[in-house]
Formats: sequence, C-alpha cells, structure tokens
Amino acid sequence: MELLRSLAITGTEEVLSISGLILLLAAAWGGDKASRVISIAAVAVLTVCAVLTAPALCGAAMGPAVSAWGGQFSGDAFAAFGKLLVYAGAAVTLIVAPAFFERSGAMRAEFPLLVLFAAMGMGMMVSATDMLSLYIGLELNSLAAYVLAAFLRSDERSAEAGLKYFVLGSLASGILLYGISLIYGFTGSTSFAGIHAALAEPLSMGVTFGVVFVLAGLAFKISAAPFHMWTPDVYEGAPTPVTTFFATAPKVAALGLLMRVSLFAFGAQPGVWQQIVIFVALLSIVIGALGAIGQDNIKRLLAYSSINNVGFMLIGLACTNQAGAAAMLVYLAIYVAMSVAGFVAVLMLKDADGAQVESIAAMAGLSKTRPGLALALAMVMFSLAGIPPLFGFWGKFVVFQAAVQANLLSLAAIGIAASVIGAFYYIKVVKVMYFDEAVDVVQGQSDLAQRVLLFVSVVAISPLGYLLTKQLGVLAGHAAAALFHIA
Amino acid sequence: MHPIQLIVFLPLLAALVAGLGARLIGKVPAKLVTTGALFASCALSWMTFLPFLSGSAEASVVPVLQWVRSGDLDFSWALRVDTLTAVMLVVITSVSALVHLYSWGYMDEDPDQPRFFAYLSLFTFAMLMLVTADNLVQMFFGWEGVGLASYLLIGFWFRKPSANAAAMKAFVVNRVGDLGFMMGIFGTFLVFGTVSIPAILAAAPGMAGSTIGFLGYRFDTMTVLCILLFIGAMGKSAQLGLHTWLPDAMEGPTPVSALIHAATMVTAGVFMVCRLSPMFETSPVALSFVTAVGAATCFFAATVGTTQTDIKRVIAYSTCSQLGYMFFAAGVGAYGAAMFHLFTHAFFKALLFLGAGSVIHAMHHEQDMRYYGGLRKHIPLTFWAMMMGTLAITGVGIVDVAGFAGFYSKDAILEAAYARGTGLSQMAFFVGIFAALLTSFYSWRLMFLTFWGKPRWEQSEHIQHAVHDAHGHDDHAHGHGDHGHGHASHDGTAGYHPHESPISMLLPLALLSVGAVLAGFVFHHAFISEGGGEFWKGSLAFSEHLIHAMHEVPEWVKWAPFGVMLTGLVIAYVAYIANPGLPAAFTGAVGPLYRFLLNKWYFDELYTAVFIRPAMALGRVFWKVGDIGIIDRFGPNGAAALVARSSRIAVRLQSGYLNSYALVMLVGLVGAVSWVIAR
Amino acid sequence: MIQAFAFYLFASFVVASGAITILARNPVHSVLWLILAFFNGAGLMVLVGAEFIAMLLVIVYVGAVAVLFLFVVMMLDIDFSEMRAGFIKNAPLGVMIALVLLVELVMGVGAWRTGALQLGVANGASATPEGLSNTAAIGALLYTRYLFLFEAAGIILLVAMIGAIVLTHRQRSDTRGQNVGRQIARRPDEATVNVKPAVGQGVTL
Amino acid sequence: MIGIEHYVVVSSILFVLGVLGIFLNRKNVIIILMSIELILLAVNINFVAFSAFLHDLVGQIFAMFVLTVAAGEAAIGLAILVIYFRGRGTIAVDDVNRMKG
Amino acid sequence: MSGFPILSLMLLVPLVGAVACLLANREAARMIALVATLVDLVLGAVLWSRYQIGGPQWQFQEHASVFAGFEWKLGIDGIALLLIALTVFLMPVCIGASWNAIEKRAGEYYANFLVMETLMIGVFSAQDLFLFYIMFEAGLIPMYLIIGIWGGADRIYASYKFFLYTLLGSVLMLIAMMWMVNEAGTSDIPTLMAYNFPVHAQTWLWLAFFASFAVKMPMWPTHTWLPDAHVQAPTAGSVILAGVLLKMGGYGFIRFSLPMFPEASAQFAPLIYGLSMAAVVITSLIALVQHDMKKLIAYSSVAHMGIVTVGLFAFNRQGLEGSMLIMLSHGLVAGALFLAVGVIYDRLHTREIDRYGGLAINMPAYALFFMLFTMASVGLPGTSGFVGEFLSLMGVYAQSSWVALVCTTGIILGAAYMLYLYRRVVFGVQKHADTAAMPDLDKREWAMMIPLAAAVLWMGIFPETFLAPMRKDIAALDARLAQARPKGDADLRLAAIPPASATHEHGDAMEHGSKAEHEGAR
Repeated sequence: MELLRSLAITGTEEVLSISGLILLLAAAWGGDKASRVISIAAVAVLTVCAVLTAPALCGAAMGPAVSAWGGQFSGDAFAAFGKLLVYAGAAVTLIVAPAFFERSGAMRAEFPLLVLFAAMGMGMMVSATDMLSLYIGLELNSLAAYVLAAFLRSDERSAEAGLKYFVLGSLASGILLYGISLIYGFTGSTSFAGIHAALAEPLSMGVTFGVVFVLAGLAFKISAAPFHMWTPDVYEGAPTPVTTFFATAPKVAALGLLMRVSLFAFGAQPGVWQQIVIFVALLSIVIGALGAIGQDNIKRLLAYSSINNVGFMLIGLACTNQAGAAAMLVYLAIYVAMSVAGFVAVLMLKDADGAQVESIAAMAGLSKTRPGLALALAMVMFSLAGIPPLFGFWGKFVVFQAAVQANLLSLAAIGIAASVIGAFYYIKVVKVMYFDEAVDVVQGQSDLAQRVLLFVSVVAISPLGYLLTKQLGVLAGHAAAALFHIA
Repeated sequence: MHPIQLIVFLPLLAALVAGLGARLIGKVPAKLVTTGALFASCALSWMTFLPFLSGSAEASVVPVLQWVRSGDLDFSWALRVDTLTAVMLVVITSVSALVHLYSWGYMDEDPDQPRFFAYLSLFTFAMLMLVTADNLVQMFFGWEGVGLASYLLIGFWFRKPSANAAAMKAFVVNRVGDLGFMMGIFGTFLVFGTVSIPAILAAAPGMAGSTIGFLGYRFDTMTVLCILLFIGAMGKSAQLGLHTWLPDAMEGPTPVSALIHAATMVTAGVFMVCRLSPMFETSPVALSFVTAVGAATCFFAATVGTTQTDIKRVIAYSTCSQLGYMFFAAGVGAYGAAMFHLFTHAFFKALLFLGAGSVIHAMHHEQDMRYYGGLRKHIPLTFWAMMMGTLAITGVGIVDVAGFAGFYSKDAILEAAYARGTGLSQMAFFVGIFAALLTSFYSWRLMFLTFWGKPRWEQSEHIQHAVHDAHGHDDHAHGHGDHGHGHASHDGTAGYHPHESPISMLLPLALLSVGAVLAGFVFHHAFISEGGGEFWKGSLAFSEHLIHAMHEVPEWVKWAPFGVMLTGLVIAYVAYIANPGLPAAFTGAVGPLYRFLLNKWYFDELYTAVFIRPAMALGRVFWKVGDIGIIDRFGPNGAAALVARSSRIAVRLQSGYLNSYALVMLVGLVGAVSWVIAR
Repeated sequence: MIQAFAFYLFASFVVASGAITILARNPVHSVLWLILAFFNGAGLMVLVGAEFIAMLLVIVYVGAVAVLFLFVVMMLDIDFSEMRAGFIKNAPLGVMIALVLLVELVMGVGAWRTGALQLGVANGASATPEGLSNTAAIGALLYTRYLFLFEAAGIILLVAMIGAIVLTHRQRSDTRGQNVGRQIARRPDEATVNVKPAVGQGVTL
Repeated sequence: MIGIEHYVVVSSILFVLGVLGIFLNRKNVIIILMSIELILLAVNINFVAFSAFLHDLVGQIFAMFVLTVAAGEAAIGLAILVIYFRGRGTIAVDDVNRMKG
Repeated sequence: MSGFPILSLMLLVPLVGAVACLLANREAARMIALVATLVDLVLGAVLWSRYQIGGPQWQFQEHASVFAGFEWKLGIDGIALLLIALTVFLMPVCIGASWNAIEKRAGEYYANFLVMETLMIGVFSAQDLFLFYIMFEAGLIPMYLIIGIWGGADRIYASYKFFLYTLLGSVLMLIAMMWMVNEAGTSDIPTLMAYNFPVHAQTWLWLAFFASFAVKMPMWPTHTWLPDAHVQAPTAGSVILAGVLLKMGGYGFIRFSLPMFPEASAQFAPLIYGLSMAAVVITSLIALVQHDMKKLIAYSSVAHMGIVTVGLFAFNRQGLEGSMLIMLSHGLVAGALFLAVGVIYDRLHTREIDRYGGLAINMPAYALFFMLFTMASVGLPGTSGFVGEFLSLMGVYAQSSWVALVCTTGIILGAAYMLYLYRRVVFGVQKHADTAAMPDLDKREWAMMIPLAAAVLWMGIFPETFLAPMRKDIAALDARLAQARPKGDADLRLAAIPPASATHEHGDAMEHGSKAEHEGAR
C-alpha cells in the first residue's frame, strides 16, 4: 500500500519518465522527421501532468498525507504550484522550438525528450523533501539543460554556452554537494524534516557551513549574484527557445527548491541565512540592473533582467515567513509570464531572411514596422521594470509588501530604489523601438503558435492581469501554507 | 440701481465694447461709447458729490457680488460711497472725461484709437474700484488694475522699445510697493481678523501699543502695519526710492500722463493713507515715516525738475514733488489738506500736462524744451491755459484775499506742517518752502523756455522730419520738385508753422483752467476749514485741533510761500529771459551737482547696478551653475554617470572567462562563509 | 597503528596526486594522476568499512570515467606543445582566497583538533544492519526506500547518453550506412538486370 | 581508529584543490573537468566517512548516487567539449570568451 | 448616492477611446479623441452638478472588490472634484492643440492622451491607497511616450529625465504606503486620513511621500526635469503636464501628507518653507534669463508651485484654499500659456524668444489673449492667479512673516519675467519677415482660448464657484491639522493697559483683536 501511495504521489514524474521512454522509442524509430509530432505529444504529456497536479494545489494538499518514499518527496500544494509553472514553461519551449530550429535544420527528435526529462527533474526538485531527491532532481534537470544549451552544436556560441554552463554548473553542484555532506555529517540526516529538527538545537559551525554551501550552490541555479556570472553568456549563447526554457522552468524549480530548503529544512535557523539572502538579493538587483545597461543583445539584456528579478524575489525569501513565500510565488508566476512574453517576442524578431534578430539596435523603429510586436515588447519592458499598471508591478508590490510586513524596511527601501536603475534599461528598449528612426530590419513572419503564445502572455501581464490577483493570491497562499506546514 | 454702480461700471462696459468690439462697430463709435460713458459717469459723480458738499448725504455701501470667503476671511465686491470717495469720484471722472475728449484731437492720427480709449476707460474703472473699495483687497484690486492700465497705456506705442521698457518698469516698480501693500493686508488680517476697512479703522485704536513679531523682531503692531501699507502707497505715488518709474512713464501718450500720472493714479497712495488715516493715527512712528518720505520726495523731485529738458519730464518731477507735499501733509496729520491738494493738483496738473500735450502736438511730437521757444504767439490759447496751470502750481495768491488753486492747498500744507510743531514737521516745513522755491523756478523755466524767446526749432529732428515729410508730400502732390531750400529759414523755425490744437483739445484745457483757477477758492472752506469735520464725516481722521493751530501760525509762515514763489519767478526770469547765457555758465560752475541732478540723483543707475544686473546675473548663475552645474550635474546626470560607470565595471567583470566566473563564485562563497564565522 | 599508517599513506597520496592533477602540464598525465587519486580515495573508504563504494569508485571511475577522459584527450588531437603555461593574472588572489576557504573549513568546522567534531545523530532508520555485509545492506536499502531515486538515476544516465549522442553524433555524408530493411527486402529479380547494350554505346548502371 | 576530523581535513583539502583547479587553470578545459571530479571525490570521502561514523547508510547511498551522476556529468561534459573543439579547434580556457560583457 | 458608477464611466470612456484611436487613422483618431474628451467633459459637468456642496464628505462612492491587496474604490470630495473638473476641462483643449500639429502616428498619440486622462481622473478619484499609487505611477508611461515620440530635438534626454526622476521620487512612497496599510490594517484612504500614525513613524513616512510629491510638484531642487520635459514635449503635452500632472504633487500633499501625518508635516514645515522660498526666488530669477519661451514658463511653474507648497503648509484655511486655487488657476494659466506658445510655435517652429517680436501688430487677438494669461500668471487681481496667491501668502503670513515676505517677492519677479517675455515676443517692432507674416488666431485656436480665458476671469472674479465645493473638506482638514499647528511668529501682544476710551468705544473691535491674538498664540 505504502508503495502504491508513494507511486501515486510521484505520479507525474512516472508519467513523464515512462512517456519519455516511449517517445524515445518513437524518436529512434521516426528519426528527426518525427520531431514535430513528438513535440506535440510531449506538450500533451505535460498537459496531462498539469491536470494531474492541479488538484493538489487547489485542494491545498499538505502534510504527511502527501509525503512519499519515506519522506523523500511531497506532493503538497507547494510542489503543485511549482510543477504547474514548470510544465507551463516546458510546454512553451516545446511549442516555440520547432519553428526556431526548422530554419537551421537543427531540430532533433531528442529535443522534446530532453525537455521532458528536464521537466521530470524539475518536478522532483520542487517536490523534494530530502537532500538526496533534491540532488537527483537537480542533476537530472541540469544534465538535460547542459545539453540543451549546447543544442545548436554547429553554432560556436551555443557550444560555448553549453561549456560554460556545464563547468560552472558542475562547480556549483560540487559546492552544493559538499554542503550537503557537511549537513549530513553534523545533523545525521539528509531529510528536510530531520535537518529541521536537528537545526532546532544549538548550531554547530559545521552545519552552518553546510547551510552556506548549500545556499551558494542553489544560488547558482537561480542565477543570483555573485553566482550569476554564467547567466548572460548562457542566455545569449543558448538557442532562444532554450533560453526561454532557462528563464522559466528551471528558475521556478530552483527557486522552489531554494524556498523549501531554506524555509523548511533550514527554517529553524533563519538567522543564519537571512542576512546572506538579503545581501544576495540586493547584489542581484544592483548587478542585474547595472549589467543590463549597455547591452546590445536583447537576450543578454533579458538575462541581466532575470538576475535583477531574482533579486526581487529573494526579498520575499528574506522575509522568512509565509507571507513572504506567498509573495515570492506570486512574483514567480508573473515573472514566468513576463519571460514567456519577452522571449516569444524576441523569437518573433526576424530579418527579411528569416534569421533571428537579437541586436537591440536593429529594433529601432520597430513600432512603425511591427506595431503589434513593439507594443507587446514595450509592455514586457514596462512590466519587467515594475511600472504600474502593468502586471509586473504586482509581483514587486507583493514582495515589497511582504518585506514591509516583516519589518525589513530598509531592505525594501533600498531594493525599490535600486529598481529605478533597472527601469533605465527597460525603457531604453522602448526608446529604441519607439523613438528612434526605423531601420527596417525586422520583417520576417512569425507563425501562429508564437503569436497566440505572445498574445496570451501579453494579456496576462497587461493591466487585465490584476483581475487574476485574487486567484493567484489564493493559490500562492495554499502553496506557501504547505511549505510552512511542519509535520 | 444705485448711481455708484453706473459710475463705476459704465467705464468698464465702455472699455469692453470699445476694446473687444471695435472691429465690429468701427472706430468712431468706439470712441463715442467710451467718451459718452465717461461723461455720464462724470455727471453722476458730481451729482453724488454735491450732496456731500452740502452735508446732506450719508456714507453708504452698495454690495455687488460675493468675492472670496475663506475661513474667517471674507470680502466681497462692494462699492462704498462717503465724502472721501465722492471727492475722488469727482476728480477721477472729471479729469478722465476731459482726457477722453482731449484724446479725440490728440490721438487723431493714431490707427489704434479704439484700443487707446478702451484702455483709458478701463483705467477709469479700476481707479473707481480703488476709491470705492470697502475692503483692503478690493482696494488692492483697483490698485493693481490701475497699474495694469498704466502699464498698457505707457506701452501704448508698443513699437517703441523705450515705451515698452518704461511700461514694464512702471509695473515692476509698482509691484515692489505692492509687496508692502500685500504684506500690510496680511498683517492687518492677522491682527484684526478682517480686511473690511471700517472694521479695521474701528478696531485700530485698540491695538495701539500692542507689539507683534515681524521678521524675527518685535515691533509696535500698528507701526509695522502702517509702514507696510505705506510702502504700497510709496510705489503707486512714486515716492523717493520707488519713484523711478514715473518720469519714464512719460513715454506714454500725453493724455495718459495727464490722467494717470498726474491727476489720479499716482494720488492713490495719498488716498489710501487718508482712507486709513485712523489707523495711521495710532502710530506716531509710521506718521513720522510718512512725513519724512514725503518731504524727501518733495525736495528730491523738485531739485531734479530744475534740470530736466523734456517738457513732460519736468511736469512729471513736478508731480512727484507735489505728491511729496501731499504725503507730508498726511504725515503731519493734515489729511484734509492732503486731500485738498490732491483735489486741486488734479486740476492744475492735468491742465499742465494737457497743455504740454498741446504744445507737443503743435511741435510735431518734439518734447525737448531746448528746441522750443517763442511759441506764445503761435499757440496763444495753449499758452494761456499753461499760464493758468503755472500760476496754480506755483501757488500764486494773496494771503487772506484770493489765489489760484495751488495757493490754497499748498499753503495749507505748509502751515499744517509748521503748526504741528514737532521737529520733523518743522523740518518738513522748511523743505516744503524750499521745494516751493524750486517749483516756482522750474515751472517758470518751463514757461519761459517754451513760450518766450526765439524759436529754436530747427535743431529738432522731429521738426525736420515734419518739414521734410510735408515737403515730400508736396513734391508728390504737385508732381514737380522744389529743389531749393525754401523751408530753411533763418529765424530758427526751420520753416515750420505750429498750429493751435483742435477744439476737442482746447475745450478740456479751458475747463481745466477754470478748475485750476477756482478749485481752491471754491472748495477750501469745505475741505480744510474748521468745519471740515462735518464735510469729511469721519471718512478720514480730521483734526479740528490742527486746523485751529494752522490759523495761529506766524504771519511770516503764511507769507513765506508767496515770497519763495516770487524768488523763483525772478531767478527763472533772469536765467531764461534776461540773461540766457547764465544757465550754461552756472551749470558749468557746479558741474558735478548739475550732473547729479540731471541724472536724477543716479537712482536708475544705482538700481540697475544693485538690482537689475545682479538679478540677471544671479538668474544666470542659478541657471548655469545652480541648475545645470550643480543640481543636474550631481543630481540626475551625476547619478546617470555613476550608474553608467558602475555599469561599465559590472560589464568588465563579466569578462567571458571561465576562470574569473569561477573566481567570483568562490569569492561569494568565501564571503558568505566568512560572514557566518564573523557573525 | 596499521590503520593510521594506511590512512596517512592514502591521505597524503590522494592530496598529492590531486594537486599534481591540476598542475600537470600534460592532460594525459593529469588523467593518470587523477586515477591515482581515485585509487587512494577508494583506499580511504575501505578504511572506514565502505568497501562497496570503494569498489564502485575504482570500477566506475577508473574503469569508465578516467578512460573516457583519456579517450577524449587522445581523440581531440590537441597539440600540447602549444598549450599555454602559467596562471591567470589574478592567480595570487585566487590562491589566497582558496587558502582562506581551506583555513575556514578546517578551523571553522573544528577538524584541526582531535575530538572537536560534534557529529549529528542519525535517526537509525538507515542504520547499518548487524550481520549484513556492506554491499548487501546498501542493496537492501537501495531497492526499497530509494527505489524511485534509483530509477531516476537511471534516467539521468539515459539523459547523459541521449545528450552525448545528440551532441556528438554526426550524420556523415561520406559514409554508407547499412540499410537492413532494404537488404532483407531485396529480391533476386531486382538484383540483376538484363540489358542488351548496343555495340559501342555502353550501359548505364 | 582514525578520527573523523582527519577525513574532513583530507576532503577539505581535496575540495579546495578541485576549486583551485577550476579557476587557476588557463590551459585546458579537460583539466577543469578533472577538477570537478576531484571535488566530487572530496564530497564522496566526506559522505562515506560521515556515514561510517554515524553508523548510517544514507551517506554511502548518497555517495553512490553522486558517483552515478558524476559519470553522466563526465559524459556530457566531454561531449560538449568535443563539439566545442570541433567548432573552435581549441579547448584552451582562454579562448572560451566569445561572449562577454 | 445615485448608485450610477459615473466615475468608472469617466475612466472608461477615454480608455475605450484610446483603444479605438489605436486602430484608427489620423483624421478618425483625432475625432474619436475629441469626442471622448468632450463626453468626459459632459460627464464632468454632470458630476459637478450632482455634487452636493456641504453634503457627505465622500460622494459618488464606488466599491468593487476585484483585486487582492487593494480594491477598486472610487469616490470624490470637493478637492478631487475640482481637480477632475480641471482635467476634463483641459483635455479637449489638448486635443484641439494637437489637431494639426501632430502628423506622425496620430492614433498612438491620441491614445496616449486618452490613457493619460483616465489615469489622471483615476488619481483624483481613487479611494484606495494602492489604486491611487497605480494610477499615479502609471501616468509616467504615456507621458514618457508623448515626450519621447512627439517631442523636440532633445526629447530623449528629456523623456529619460522625466521618467527616472519621477519614478525615483515615487518608489519610496510605495514602501511608506505599505507600511501604513500594514499598520492601519486598511488601504482605504478616508480611513487612513483619520488614522493617527505614531509620531516617530510619521517622520519617515512623511519624507517618503515628500520624495514623491516634491519631485512631482516639482519643488526646488528636484525641479530640473520640468524645464527639459516642457521644452521637449509637444504643446498639448506641456499643457497637460503643467495643467494637471504637476497638480498631482499638490494633491498628494493635501490628500496624504497633511491629513495623515499632521505632526510630521508641522515638523517639516520649515523644510518646505525653505525649499519653497528657494524655489520662488531662484527659479524666478532663472526664468528672467531664459531664451526659450517654454523653458521660461516651465521655470515660472516651479515658482508658482513654491507658493502652493507654502500655502499648504500654512496650517490654516486661507493657505489651504489658496493653494488649491493656485493649483486650479495655474492649471488653466500655465496650460493657456503653453498653448499660446504652441500657437506661434506651430507657425514658426521655434521657441526662441528672439525670433519673435511685434506680434501685436499682425496678431492682435493673440496678443490680447496672451496678455490676459500673462497677467493671470503675474497674479493680477481679477484674474484667477490672484485669489489663490493672495490667500496662500496670507495663510503663510500667519505662520511666518519671513516666508511670506520672501515668497511675496515672487509677485515682483513674476511680473518681471512675464512682462519681459511679453515685451520681447508681442511688443516691439517686427524684426523678422516670417514673424510678421504669421496669421492671427484661426477658429480652432479661438475655440481653445475662449474657454480658458473665460475660466481665468471667472475664477478671478467669482472664485466662490470653486471655493464652495471644497470649503467643507478644507475645514475638515484644517480641523485635523489643528492638533499639530505650529505657533506662528507673529505672537501678537496687546498693550498692558489699553486706552480706556478706545476699549469702551471699540469693544467689538477688541474682540477681533483678542481673537487674532488667540490665533497668533496657537
């Protein structure tokens, strides 16, 4: 019975792995020509998984009832929240990828498989309640991600991105593992519950080191400064659909993981890491903003933007309370929507030959040549900058509100002041599109799927998004409550 | 409808019709409407005034419209009629009506006549609002309204840069006074909780002796308030320090000078002090201040007047000087005398200005007296009118018998100053006597230079233009050239033939001459006799005691003005008729003093150096150094530069090398570990 | 005593060969030193009684990973003589920071003093069972509680495999692959064709 | 028996060596990959030692998984290296900076 | 109230118009924009006519709980009513001003303007703190685009400066708002206006709000964005910027800073005084030396806003009502002046003062309007400019005679720079042939000028129309501020023994006097 229950709770992972294997066979049989079909199938699988996950979120599942495999996994609302976002990000990637790779002829049937397996890993990450399951999920995701980054193997930039991502990612994994080993040694447990219990006692320095190492390793995954260095290069070098993927799903998974580790496993000793998180948050905000100024590559700019946004999200973590966690989740959801909109719009920037345009300078006068696209991008930019009434403001709003409620006033003040620096480069993009003379570079057509995705995501980040605030708040509340439900 | 409403609003209506509707109704109707409205207004004013003169009318207030109600502050548009107002109504509407009429002739060739008449009527309206004000704010409205009209009229010939500059100067300098006025109103409201004039005047004695904090020091309350209000009066009445705009205001057409800068507007300050006299009575310090300022202005303007060569400027300084008389009269408590002088001065000074205008008209807009001479025979009617005015202003008259208008009023002032008996008032008396001497001198100098002697017209560019234009016109008309220089005569006339002004100009001159001759004789009893209290009926602080003392002054005091008048006449005669070389020799002998006076005590230069240039320079400094050099440089631009520099550092850190990325990560890790150890 | 000797032997060797691994100029030497380091690491593991992991280390690493390294090093055909020597420009800083980290780790954790380490207490759920060999005990645990993760680890290896193939596998245009289906479907009548060439004109094949 | 602290010291040194190897090296990306293996070795020594001293098998199982993942990682790392070399003809660390800023 | 959501409708109409404009061509777009703004003007008139003067403090309240964290909550008091009226009044004028001037991308242009209108009305009618913030902040985007796309040569710098300056100013306010909501447990503005925040917290809350409103006003020394923004913005942009956007700062002070943090307001009043005095004097002097017409008017706006702020912090009804009136008046007058500049800019395409001169000759009607607005700006009694300035300065005199004195010098300097401008542009001879050839106002320009002129005169002669709606609200605010009102510097002390006769005769007057003393002592 116990086995069946555990299997049920980790059902989506099993569905993903089994369908991954089946599709692998299909890919082997159908070859690269089948890649489109396999992509569609993979999206369907993800949809099924999302449907399977949703009840846990809506039902606010939490506690031992949804704990599987002897406490290694939890199928609670928090995991469900994270998984839904992960699957959404993965599905978007799969939808936009074929058109992108088609032109270079680089589409391979393995692409959707890797995304599927990565999604499985990310699902494990957000539902992990043990260091071991954390590690396995993380690595499953990471290995797939390394490959995806280098997927355009004939492109030097892609290979370089893969290499950098791999080397630094492995270093981060090493740091993380070393931390886990220390924690294991000094608490005698790898399960979050066990660590939580052990940390309630007076702290030894060994554990403290472990905590720091683990957080450092995870900070790499969420690309928080000063562990962010890979981000711009990888975002730029990786194929754009993959960048879309990186900016959405793994970010959600890593942040979810970070939240569960710090708030649950290390939740008994927030004092150890709160200051570090605050520092990392502020540094990320500032570095992200500063780095983005002067970029001419839109993907690189969005990379810095993601560093910047992670900084804001970490403010929610620094609150070390349920409200902060809920705010962070809301921000995360909005950020996913913004990223999707942003990257899909970038994907639609094509020159007359159909080649991708990534240079910001080439977007000059876009508002005249492609008014709709320019409007969408402008909304993304203002949204990322957190200017109301665009929905991006709401993410910052809830996070800062949580910080204020947690009495982190100076953090909130500095953070929000630094956000102005960020506005500097976001509005620069708007400036290029709207104020500069048209250069008429962007002409290529975009396919229907991209347009639909762009439309949906832009509507989500438009002021209409505020109509979702209630539902979003409720769901994030469920998820955060599950996180703080100490069995 | 109460007649006062008609008196006040007819000119406004006329101004609107003429100003906005001239294009529809045409030029002549516009002039007719305004002039007609003014004459109607004038007639009504006399009808209002006469009952007051006979003592049968009572003060009344006619409400018009709610204006502002804010907390305890409450003031409305309302028209107050009492003796003081009635006097002013008569002065204003009479002079204004005559000036309107006069302008028909004087402005005949101007293309913008409707605008001119509209401005004149607008001015009249504002002035009427001022004198009928029941509260300080409405008075301020009128105060500023006349300022606007004055600005518009001085700058009427807006193509002339000097006219524009003068107009602006008039407005801005007046604003300096208005600053004091406004502060005075604020203080009054703070102290009394109201801006209603009757309420303030009633409460003022109760405030005597109280103290108030002002600019960080403690002062006597009433002194502060009165001096602040008086600063307003100084601006409007061109008292020493704030007088610089008045001579420049002569850039406006001459009827304007007559109406605004002689008869009415500039006397608003005197009116205000008289209106608020019960308030001023509570503060001896303020009164001394008024006396001192008045006497100083009186002296200053008279000295400058002796050296000016522009006919209008001479009269302008004369006005300034006469206003000084009025103020020191008020300062010594002789408000009745001040108002009386205001009244008579309105007639003879308007007369002088209009007469000067007639001369200028005849001389084709030449205003420099050095290029006049011998005009007596060419424009005799104007000459006689000017003569009446000169006799009035110099105060010709025989004590206890009869005299011209100025005789009654000026003597009353000097006697009051002497009779008051304080040191300051005595000094004011002597200053006044000396100023009377100068007045006589420059007035006669004007007369002699203009009407006597030989024509000196040929040096005038205006005349030359006129002759040349006429000549050219003839050429054109007759089709054949007259290449000789027949017009170049050797009698100094340059072949120019001045003509007497048209009837529309002469009629006002005649009427005003009557006023200049008779106003003193007819009204002195009502204004400044021992029964004056019944005439004024409390509308100003009339002191029976002072009137009584005035009659007790020594005989020499009574005769002194007459003496100095004669002396001035004689000096002028010697210098300009008998021995025309004398002035040049004299000015050569006292060169620095002469230049000092000729340059009007260097006030303009001083103000330019102390206020205008520094203001411009400061503005430039605040702009270039302050805003751009400091605020922008260290503010937004500095922040932007800082961000850009930080950005470059951040980007340089992103070197692309794996090693440095790993190193940064390690630094972060070690930093965090060190932090937890140190914690 | 012998244990102490063995420990110090393995420990010093593992550290030394690790150091040489990163310092060696020739990558092939590095790989070989790495292998030595793994051997010694395995020795350390044996000393604490984890013989299964130790063996795994030797077999997996030395047998597979290290050989893979060697293979790649050879395959890439790098001209080692061109390899730049020396360190990055801020190497001293890096070394210093690394040393600081080391000192912090050793001093901070307290490992520099014997008996100063206060290890945690395991909850006993996975305690080493009495009377069961290390390998058997691990197996018992692995196939029950860690079943799911074990399968996931399999997926990881699968992903690694897919990834490696996807990245490196090239469809060579100059090679002819074997088409089994076509070979099987081949019929004799297709194999030979009778032609009657006209004289002097040859045949088209 | 040798105390746990000895193992911790050894693993610390190995860990630091591995880290040093990553950022000191400017010659060859392969050595960086080897450095990563060193780090993982350090981790494994820690896990196994703690496992033994805690009398708890989780550490050893963890070490086993680490080994597994490390193998996969090495495969993928080398694969990326290969395609990188194919594209650029070099694996010198100094050359891996097409993207920066 | 009637229950009809008129405020929401007023917000919706321009928004719908904006969407329609985006899809329309130039001719259609400007017509849509005109119709939309006129509809809003009519709605505004209805709003005013239905507003019960002396009725409940908050009227036309609407409430819909559709968001998390904040609520769709609208409602107005007299103060908001006036500012909304100003907005809807100016908007058709702005559209008119753009009628021919905007040729490129007209649809987007009008859409931006209509969005601006929605946001401005939203700011003034929001009753939820965060709803206010969203509306307040959102205005940046359309204005940024308006300056940046349709602006002058240096528009990019100006638009950046505008955007970042004002953004930086307002973000800290958001943190303060969050703290307040957390502390008070509600984001309902009327509730917060009556909430007593701890005095020590008020200090920094006040500063955070100040940062935002001071930039928006703008107060010296955070004013430097304004001249640049004005100069570069298209005419209608300047009109709306000077007319309404600057008023958001003043509205902020009167709606938030003063009622919510009375003690801190009293504590910081000297700061406000200092900055305002600096603003009045310094920016007036700067205006004196400008060569660019719009820059001059922009600097004059800063000076006028200085008088607004001193009035607001005078802690009495004259000051508060005066400041409100200045804001309304300045909205009309500065808007009209920018419009006047726009009229000749449209003809000659330069704002250099030296390029003009003698306009009175060929453009008499224009000269007349310009004169009226110049005089209103100078604060001539009888025009709208006077009443507000007078009340405001009178209010602050009760607090400090020094401040009143220094700020009153503004009337001198104001006269100087405005008349200097007028003299150089309208008077004098026609120096340039192209200037002399400019035609006088056309019908469209008449149609824009007439309402503004009428409003300016109306407000100057019968300000009761504008005082009445806000009287009760200002009284409430005054009562709220009473607890913190600082002591004025006048400190009137009566003589020890007043003259017996005077006391007897003027007992009534003595009451006044003692009352004044009482006020002075407070």
